Amino acid sequence: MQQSISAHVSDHTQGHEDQEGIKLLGFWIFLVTDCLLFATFFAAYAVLHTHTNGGFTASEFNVPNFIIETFILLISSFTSGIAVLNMHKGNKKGLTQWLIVTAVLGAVFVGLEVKEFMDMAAEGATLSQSAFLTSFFSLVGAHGLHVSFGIFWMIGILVQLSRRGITPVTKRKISMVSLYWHFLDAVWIFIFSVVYLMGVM
Amino acid sequence: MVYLNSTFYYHDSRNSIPLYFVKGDLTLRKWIQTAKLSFLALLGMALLSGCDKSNFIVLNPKGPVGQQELDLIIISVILCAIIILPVLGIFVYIVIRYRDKPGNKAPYQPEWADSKILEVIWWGIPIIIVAILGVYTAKTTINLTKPPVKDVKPIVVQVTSLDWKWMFTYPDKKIATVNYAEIPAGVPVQFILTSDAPMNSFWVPQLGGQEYTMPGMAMGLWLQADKIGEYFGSGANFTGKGFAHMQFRVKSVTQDDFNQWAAGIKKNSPALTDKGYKQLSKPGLEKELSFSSYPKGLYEDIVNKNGGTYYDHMSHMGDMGSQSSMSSMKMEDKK
Amino acid sequence: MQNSHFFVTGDPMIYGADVSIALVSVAIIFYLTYFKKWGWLWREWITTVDHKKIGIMYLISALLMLFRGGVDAILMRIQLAVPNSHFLASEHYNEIFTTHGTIMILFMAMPFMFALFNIVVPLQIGARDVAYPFLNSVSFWLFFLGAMLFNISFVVGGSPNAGWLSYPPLSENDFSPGPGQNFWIWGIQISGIGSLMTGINFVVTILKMRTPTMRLRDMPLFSWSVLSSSIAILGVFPILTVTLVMLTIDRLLGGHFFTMTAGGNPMMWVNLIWMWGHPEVYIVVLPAFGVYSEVVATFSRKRIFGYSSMVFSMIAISVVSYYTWVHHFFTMGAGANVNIVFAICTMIIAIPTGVKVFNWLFTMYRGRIRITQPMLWVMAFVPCFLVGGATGVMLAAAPADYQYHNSYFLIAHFHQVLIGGVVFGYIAGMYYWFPKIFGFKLNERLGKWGFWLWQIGFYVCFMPQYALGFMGMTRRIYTYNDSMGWDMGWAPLNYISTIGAFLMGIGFIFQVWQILYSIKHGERDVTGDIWDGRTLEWSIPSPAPAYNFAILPVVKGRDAWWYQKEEMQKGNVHKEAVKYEPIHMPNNTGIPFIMSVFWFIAGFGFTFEWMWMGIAGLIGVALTLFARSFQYNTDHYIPVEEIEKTEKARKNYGSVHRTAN
Amino acid sequence: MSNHEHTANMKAYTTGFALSIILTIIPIILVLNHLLSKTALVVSILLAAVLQFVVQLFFFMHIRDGEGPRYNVMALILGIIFVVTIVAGAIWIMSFNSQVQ
Ligand code: HEA
Ligand code: HEA
Ligand code: CUA
Ligand SMILES: [Cu+2]
Repeated sequence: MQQSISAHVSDHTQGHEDQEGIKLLGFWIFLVTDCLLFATFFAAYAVLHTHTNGGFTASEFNVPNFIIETFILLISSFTSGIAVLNMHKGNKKGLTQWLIVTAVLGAVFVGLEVKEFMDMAAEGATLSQSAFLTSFFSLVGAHGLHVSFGIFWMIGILVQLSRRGITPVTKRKISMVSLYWHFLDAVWIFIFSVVYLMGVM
Repeated sequence: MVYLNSTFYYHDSRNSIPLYFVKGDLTLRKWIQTAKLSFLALLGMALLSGCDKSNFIVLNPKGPVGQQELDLIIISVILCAIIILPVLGIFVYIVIRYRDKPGNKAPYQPEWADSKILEVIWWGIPIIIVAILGVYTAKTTINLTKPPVKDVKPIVVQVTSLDWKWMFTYPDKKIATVNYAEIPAGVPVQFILTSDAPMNSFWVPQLGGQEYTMPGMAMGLWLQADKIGEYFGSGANFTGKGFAHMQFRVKSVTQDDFNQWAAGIKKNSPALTDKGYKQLSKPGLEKELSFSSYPKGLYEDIVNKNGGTYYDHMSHMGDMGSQSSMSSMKMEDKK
Repeated sequence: MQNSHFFVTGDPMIYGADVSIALVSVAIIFYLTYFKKWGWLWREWITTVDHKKIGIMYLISALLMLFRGGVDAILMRIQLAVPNSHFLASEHYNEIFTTHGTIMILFMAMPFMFALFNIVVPLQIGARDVAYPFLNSVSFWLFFLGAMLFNISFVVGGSPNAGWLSYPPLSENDFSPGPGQNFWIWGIQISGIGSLMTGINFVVTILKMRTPTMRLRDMPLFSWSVLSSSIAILGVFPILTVTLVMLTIDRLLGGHFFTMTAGGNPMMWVNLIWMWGHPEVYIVVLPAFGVYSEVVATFSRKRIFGYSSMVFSMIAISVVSYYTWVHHFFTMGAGANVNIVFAICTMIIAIPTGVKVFNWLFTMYRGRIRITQPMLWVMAFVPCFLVGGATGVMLAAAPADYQYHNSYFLIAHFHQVLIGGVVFGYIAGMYYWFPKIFGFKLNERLGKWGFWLWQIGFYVCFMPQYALGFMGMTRRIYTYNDSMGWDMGWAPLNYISTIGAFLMGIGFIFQVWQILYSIKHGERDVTGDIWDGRTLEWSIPSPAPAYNFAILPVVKGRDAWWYQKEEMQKGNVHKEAVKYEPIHMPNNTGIPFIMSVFWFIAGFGFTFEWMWMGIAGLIGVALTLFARSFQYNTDHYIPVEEIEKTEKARKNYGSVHRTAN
Repeated sequence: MSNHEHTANMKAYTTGFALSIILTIIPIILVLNHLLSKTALVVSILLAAVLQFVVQLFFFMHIRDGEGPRYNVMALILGIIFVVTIVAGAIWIMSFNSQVQ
């Protein structure tokens, strides 16, 4: 009696199906640790943001640029959500298209950020100019690197999707990447608020 | 009290190595000699030096700050002992009583694994002890932020740790010393600490505990010697190659002697110039030095160039003569 | 970086090390080639994803690193034995205490801990594997190659010398140029990422992979300790990663996080590194607490006392340890209020820790204590940790700490908790689970020699250091002069301390001998339950089969195997024919190793500031990740016939799943 | 987890999207027009950010999905506590706003 129950339950836990759920939980925990990573950069920024060494200060940020960046990232978070909706509906074409839109928006975001950094550097506001700029470039750059990584990841998934279609594995991978994308959007909200808005305030 | 002789310090130019580091044969002799001695040490000398209370300089304070810290140390030892010793006793008892040997009559209750009463006891007692110790800790912490005595006007000594030496500047007297400091006995001394090198820690055990010397910051440390004497001081936070040689001497003398000493330095010693400071601040070792004057604003410049401008409270660096005590009061009011 | 400085020169000891490392490498390569073992090494070990084998590799690395760190310790103690000693020059001494501290904590205690995680947890919770076997292998190889990167600094480029937590600005380019400090950063960074992954892996393993009938509240305490330690890992290793990245940015890209110039703030480092560093010491001690709980219960033949408060106190320790980091810099003057809050939080840790001690004592109380090797180490732990913990509480009284800080009093405190708490615990764990891992027991007689030498050596070495602290001796000084040595009384005590270090060293040699001797002569474990154990790992053969459990065990409460045995004795167990099913297992893979080698290459490149090499390494890492993501054949099934064959080979094992009511 | 009940649907996404746009625009307007005192401004910016974070969690990341023990929620709560500790702790300690000893 006991025996058969245990055999049944065990198949459920150790079988393929739940393996994907386990991976998703692990990824979620990873995201939480990633939060702490950003928190540490934030802490450094909070402590060092007045240490400007007589150079570039937070009030000089390019306002239109960061506002546009913010909206682009917000929209891309939305489009990645739509992609997931399509995935649940089993619509591979919609899924692919919306993923591409998301990745492109992400690329535009990164492009704008690179432009912002280059403009600042051209004015002499480089990473080695002051502690403030070191902490600024590190915090915002860490986010930018995350976004760039996300774009490559999406491309990889798109390739797999085209080869294999919507399977439990690709499904899990897409859920992960979209979770990751929303997470990066959430981090950006804080960068936008604490670094940029409070900076130009 | 500890007597310090001057062989402590390097003799000639900086970066040179004292004799006993070079001469191998000398060291070999010393090894043998020490080995012999140490056998004695094993038998008796450890005990002797152990009984020689004066060697335990932390436990033998010569001023109110060190005394308060010693009081706290004693309280904490007692509070810990109250619980640790009985637990050790119980442990020994249990191990002996419940050993698994044939014929052991002691009760055996393999399923007994819970007791509300016991749980309450062993959560409760440590909580009480921690609470008591916490209160004493808080009291002492706050006390030590204030001058040890209220009715005597404090003096200010600025301390700068360098690679690998200590510079003391006296804003009231406008004199400077290296690797030794004199202070008047019975007078609270506000040491104001900074560093023009990696951070160190300023520690004179018999006067009281240490505090970090940090680049760009000017932190206050109240100390006071009750009687005249000479005290061992050292850098306590690692700063690299020459760190092991960063001992200094603090000498407390009567107020008159102190004034005389300062006047003597003013008269007889060379001035510390900008160039001289630059030379002094280069990595290397230094013997004891005295200077009749130092560049105006030297200390403030040191703090500011290392980032002091970013900390508003750091503007009170003691170079305000008699005002210094007031400014430090003000700092306290602020918080 | 000039090439002339590539190889460390100038010191006979280093040449000696160069030569012996070269000789050992040649010998290993010769052995592997001559006996045609390369393929075996690759197939059985390097590409393995079996948690038991990964655990063994962790264990071997940890013992090697204990040796390396121990040699460092002996060298330091020789240097300090007498005043004015010039056995080691200042720079060399500084390198040695830095590598000693770093290696002992990050490359000895951590892998020792992960060895026990890997070996024990799946067996204890009735699982066939960890949640992410692939990631587990990545973690190991990251740790291993990170540790190797750190260790080669001894012969190539020079070792770090700014202390085990490398405070800036000393550790910045201005004061520590060159590769030494970079080795420290990258060695820790790479292995630290591995540790973070292990943390995630074991949290999920414990939450999700338990045999379905095991509720959390039935889980053995060692597994609970792993859970609480892993949670702490998740909470603090990201901080370490970022803090190291910041120092890298300063050193490699000219940033100013912690520099003296351009507004950098070295104090921020102190703050951040201890946010990781303090919980880190509890991360390593919590699993040791878990070991004590298992060993005490087994060898007292009694249920663990106060199970729920044991669990609660571990979780409390892992969370409260997040709020004590400032006690490492009370003397930084962050303010009376800051010091008071953190002093009290620190003392609060003593409360749950004390509760654990009392519960261990009352587990023994009215039990029947068998003094076996693991139990010996547990009994040595109790007094040692009590005293070390009490001196910790003394340190926590902030104003008193102004007098202890950075003195030998502190050195004595942390060795007492690190050795008495962590090392004793892991050694006890090693002795306890050794038969389970290898199928034989370690020789008792040699073990006793090792034990007593360690015990006597420990107290002879570290008790005098408390006194030295009261005499004003500060840490990290490579020498002291005659005046300090004789007039101030430092020399005799230092000499005694050195004798103690040698005794511990000899004790360690006995333990190595013990292991080698027991491989041939050790008592074989034929039952799988050599200690009369209580938990599931003792219900399967030693060593455990690849799939651990042919059928997932059914658990009805704590100490499942103990009660199962009782039932069997009462004759309540009816052997039924069991029907096996194919078991799903992950495939071996070389990707973790290859990826870690790329990390090594990247770390090495950045260490020497050869950007091309660093970036090439990182690209390699990305490519292997990508390759993995396209790998779909990652697992296989063990067919029923094979399971039947294996299970038939075991004769008299009882097995939990055979319960029938 | 993803295989069970889903709160993901077009309506939820659109609502979430609209909310986050609004919560972004409000602080922008407040800042660019200098509408509030400094403290009030900081508080409202942070408030908007936190609200938007909550919106992301519920409307986009589907924190409520799944069955059984909500380990993901627990992890998140612990994570938030740690994040607050790191940032607030660092700011508090590093402010050095008083003289000690
Ligand atoms: C495994 C490692 C480990 C463990 C478990 C501990 C445990 C503790 N440590 Fe220790 N500590 C270190 C490793 C560890 N430490 C290291 C490595 C350093 C120095 C790093 C460096 O600078 O390089 C250090 C430094 C250190 C400092 C900094 C000192 C300084 O730099 O000046 C302090 C200060 O508060 C401290 C306190 C404590 C306390 C209160 C505990 C408590 O957890 C102890 C609790 C246990 C008990 C108290 C015993 C049992 C309890 C009872 C029987 C109950 C009742 C008892 C009482 C109420 C007293 N430790
Ligand atoms: C788990 C951690 C751990 C462990 C196990 C140890 C173990 C030992 N430690 Fe260590 N120690 C630290 C962690 C640890 N230490 C840390 C973190 C620091 C701070 C570093 C810093 O300041 O940055 C430190 C610092 C430190 C110092 C202070 C240095 C200084 O500040 O100047 C000293 C000095 O006595 C010391 C001694 C020892 C000794 C004698 C042992 C012994 O227990 C070692 C025993 C083991 C062996 C000896 C291994 C076997 C060796 C052999 C077989 C070789 C041949 C043997 C013979 C010739 C006899 N340690
Ligand atoms: Cu640290 Cu000021
Ligand atoms: Cu600590």
